[in-house]
Amino acid sequence: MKWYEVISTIDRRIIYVLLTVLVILPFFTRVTIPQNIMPQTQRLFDFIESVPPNDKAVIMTFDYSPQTMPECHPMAKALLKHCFARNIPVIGVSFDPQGPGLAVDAITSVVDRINHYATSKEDSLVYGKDYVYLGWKSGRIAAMLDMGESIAGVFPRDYFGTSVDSFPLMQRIRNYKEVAIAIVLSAAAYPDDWIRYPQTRYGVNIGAGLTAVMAPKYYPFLQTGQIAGMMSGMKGAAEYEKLVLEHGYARELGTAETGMNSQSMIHILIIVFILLGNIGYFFSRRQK
Amino acid sequence: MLAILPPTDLQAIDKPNDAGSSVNLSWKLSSDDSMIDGYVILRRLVSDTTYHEIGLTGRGVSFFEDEGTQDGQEYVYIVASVKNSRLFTSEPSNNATSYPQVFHTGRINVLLCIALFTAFLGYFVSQARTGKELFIRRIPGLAAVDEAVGRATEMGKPILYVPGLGDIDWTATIASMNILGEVAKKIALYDTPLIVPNRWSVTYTVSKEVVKEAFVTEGRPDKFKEDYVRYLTEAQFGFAAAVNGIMMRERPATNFFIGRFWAESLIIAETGAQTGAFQIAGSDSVLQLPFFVTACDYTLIGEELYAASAYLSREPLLLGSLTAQDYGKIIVLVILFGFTLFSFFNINLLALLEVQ
Amino acid sequence: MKRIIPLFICLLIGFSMIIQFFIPHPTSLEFGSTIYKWVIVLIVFALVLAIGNLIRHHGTKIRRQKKDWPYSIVTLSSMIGMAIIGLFWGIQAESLFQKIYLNVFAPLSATMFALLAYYMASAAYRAFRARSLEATLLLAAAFIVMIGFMPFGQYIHPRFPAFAEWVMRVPNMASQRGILLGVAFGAIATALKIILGIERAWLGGKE
Amino acid sequence: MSTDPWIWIGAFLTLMIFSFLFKDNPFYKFGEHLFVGVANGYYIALYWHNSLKPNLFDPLSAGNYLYIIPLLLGLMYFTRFIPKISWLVRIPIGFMIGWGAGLAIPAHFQAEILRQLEGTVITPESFTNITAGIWSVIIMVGVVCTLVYFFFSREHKGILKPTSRLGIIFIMIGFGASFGYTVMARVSLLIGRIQFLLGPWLGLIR
Repeated sequence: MKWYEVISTIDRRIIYVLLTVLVILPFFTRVTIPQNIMPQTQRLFDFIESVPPNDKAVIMTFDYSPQTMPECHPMAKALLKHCFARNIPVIGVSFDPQGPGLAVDAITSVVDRINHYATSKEDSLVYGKDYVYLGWKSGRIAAMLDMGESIAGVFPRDYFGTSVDSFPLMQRIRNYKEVAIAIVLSAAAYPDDWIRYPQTRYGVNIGAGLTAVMAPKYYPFLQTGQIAGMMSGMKGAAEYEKLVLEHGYARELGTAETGMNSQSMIHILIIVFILLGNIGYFFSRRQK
Repeated sequence: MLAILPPTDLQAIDKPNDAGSSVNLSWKLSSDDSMIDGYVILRRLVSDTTYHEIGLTGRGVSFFEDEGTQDGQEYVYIVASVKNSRLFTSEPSNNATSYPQVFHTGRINVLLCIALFTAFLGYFVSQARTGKELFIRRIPGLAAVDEAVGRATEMGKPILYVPGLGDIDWTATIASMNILGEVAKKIALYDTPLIVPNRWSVTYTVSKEVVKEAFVTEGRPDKFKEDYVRYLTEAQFGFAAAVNGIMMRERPATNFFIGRFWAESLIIAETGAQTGAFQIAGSDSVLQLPFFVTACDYTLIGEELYAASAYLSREPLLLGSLTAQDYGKIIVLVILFGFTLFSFFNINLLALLEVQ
Repeated sequence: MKRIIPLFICLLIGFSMIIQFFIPHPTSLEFGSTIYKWVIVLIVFALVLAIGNLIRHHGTKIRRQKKDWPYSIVTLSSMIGMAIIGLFWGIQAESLFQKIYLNVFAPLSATMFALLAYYMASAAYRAFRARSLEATLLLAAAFIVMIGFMPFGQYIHPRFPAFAEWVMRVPNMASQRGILLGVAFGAIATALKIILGIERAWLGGKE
Repeated sequence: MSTDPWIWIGAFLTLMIFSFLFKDNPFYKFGEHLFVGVANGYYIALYWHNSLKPNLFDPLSAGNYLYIIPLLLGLMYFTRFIPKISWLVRIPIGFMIGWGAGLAIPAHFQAEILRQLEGTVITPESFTNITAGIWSVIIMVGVVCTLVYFFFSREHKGILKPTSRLGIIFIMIGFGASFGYTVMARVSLLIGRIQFLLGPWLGLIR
């Protein structure tokens, strides 16, 4: 067999093995491929930068499921790190029933890490003062509208069953007037509802963290400013992680960076194989 | 403290095109809009004397929808600017009553479209009935159907027909059932086994009926086997896993993937390509078509899927409807060019296309 | 009779669903939701037939000891087991039913989904060959987008990511719209033919 | 390494499905058959609790006799086992097909034809930014040519030939772009599975 026949008829199993190795490799090595920052990610970051500390809160909605976790989970963690580092209180909610488990995981892992390094009581994060997670509510449109009147009215108790009136944070943050931005983390078209209802009615700012499949749908909203900023897919999450790290808000990059490296590797692998196939095809046709 | 100006020109009307229980309010913003905290909306029955608060909005908003009215009751509204919990109220609105509507005027364009298209369809179908010869261009994927069936017969292997993963409310599934009927008729003439796996219980009952009727039509009801049409599972990826299993173990010589598909499209098409089967795909799922194009021998793209049953059966009535579809597209082109042209003469017709 | 009655039912329901779209009155909404509830009931009845088919398929396999018959036991026993757990012990959160869903159903489903990454690679390698103008364009567009949306895209040219986005936003969108418009006409014509009884494969084709 | 038996089950099932990439084998066969069984059991229980009980038995026992109609229609499915009246099975089928078709017609006109047209028409505002204007012209050309490709009742000759050819060019560019973009989205699913295996199961990564 000629060399060009070999490279144009590589067994698929060889591709599969290489692909598996390349996905796993970045988890154990520290090669990082430099990132460019897409403008929508920068805008979201800049927005959070502009929120004054110890004042208005950020609402984060955890509306993704385990399947889209590799994309949305690191977004949530990077955002939490950013907010906590700047002393911006965070209120977590979910309108997707699969959200709570993931929300609790994201919040506790970020909080534990920060408190682990905290040197004083002021440095450490306190539940109910710096952050709360209110849990899941059905009927999301009605709920997100009613939160404009009173957040505590929609969520009288938090996810763990404690009355929210007992939290100093919730005594201060009553409705959207005390909310700087609501950031929707989702694999579905949830930002539509946020734009259509609470934004038109209460003028609340909307940010988004969406899967790569969903994101292109929202470019027009970015253009009009209805969405203040957006992370799209794992790439968006990795960009945000990088911004958070560069500004000294975190000690290390998160999982999206690793995932992004795996993703880049796979892209390069596919490109290389397509090229090999075409080179082989080109030469074998010339022979005929 | 300075007095704040209230909003003016408060208008209340029944919300149009709805099921009742809603009144739309609109007003001119207060001249002090930039200084206030927002607006409070209050309401009373005409027969009543006190106003009750029913909602509030942010500043810069001059519209409110009261979704809690009783149909047939008369209401009066006032809107107030709010500053530091003090209210500065507007003049009362006109009296308004909500009631449900019987016809949705915002959808009249859709109704016209349906009427027009039905008329086209009726006209061309009746033309076809009179025996007028109708042309249809060659569609490579469909021209290959005979070859595909013949190949399986020669090899003595089964034919796999996946009617998509959409339930019966996806029109692509209905189109797929029509194509299945034509394919099954061709198969009925030979001794080739057929496998039709289904994801939905309803499509299972329909495809079973379609295949059975096809065998009856060709005069071979005895050849039909209950096992030809199977139910697998409703789980999207469970279905894909089981179809992979069928392709690996029963080794069909020809695979048809026709209907509505989602992310599983490439999983099954690529497995089929690895078994060396001859593959014809057809779908209206724009996002899945690229995968079928790369992994299958022939792909029916978009509307070709809907032309297939006419193409295969050559039945004049069905061919007639293809002509109607083409005229529909011509009208679309005319609208596209016409509206663009008019808009440059400052006649904006886009509102005609809006549906509420 | 055997054709007229089913055709009439089909016409009646189809026509009422169209009319229903144009009437905002509560009565019309209630009609729509009642029909929808009936549809759900019909789906369940059809499911009884469908599950019957599945049981018979695997039952025959086991009885005749056809190739791979032991796996049919896996399907039937896991189905019956899961159904019993769900029917008698409930399906609420934290139940055994949900536990099995999360730890058996979900990983199986997610892994099948993940196979796509591999299949994309092998399909691209096999099919993306510059055989014709069309194939070359397909290949080129895929290349541009794959490189442009990755971090290394900017090193080829600083404007490369923007170009990739343009390909998505302009030519890609144009072709998608064109396909969608065609599809809509095909779908409407098919649905109309079904309601009007012109297309009747489900009744056995010709009269 | 995990001590939770559920994690081990999840990990083994994950590996069973992945083994299919090498070739069809007993592990995959087991995983596949278990998947079909568990999924069907899952939906049986779900349909009972969420569909049949609230939509048929509850209203019937509450004396809402309108629900005898779906009950009768549903029972007609079973007439296919009785040759004499087996044609009755066509009644529920006609009901379902009619419902699906009727629902689809206005929806397609609204969401696909009218809305897509609205997005494609060019207006003077499209040219407030000159490059954006040029792009909207290209989009319109692409839409028109793609649509022409789908003309069935005419031979693609004369003016139709170059336009439909340009149409297929647009279609292929669109397909390529769409393929390339989706690679990115799907790889993250694989990364999710790998993270599960390396993290919760093997404990090799945090």
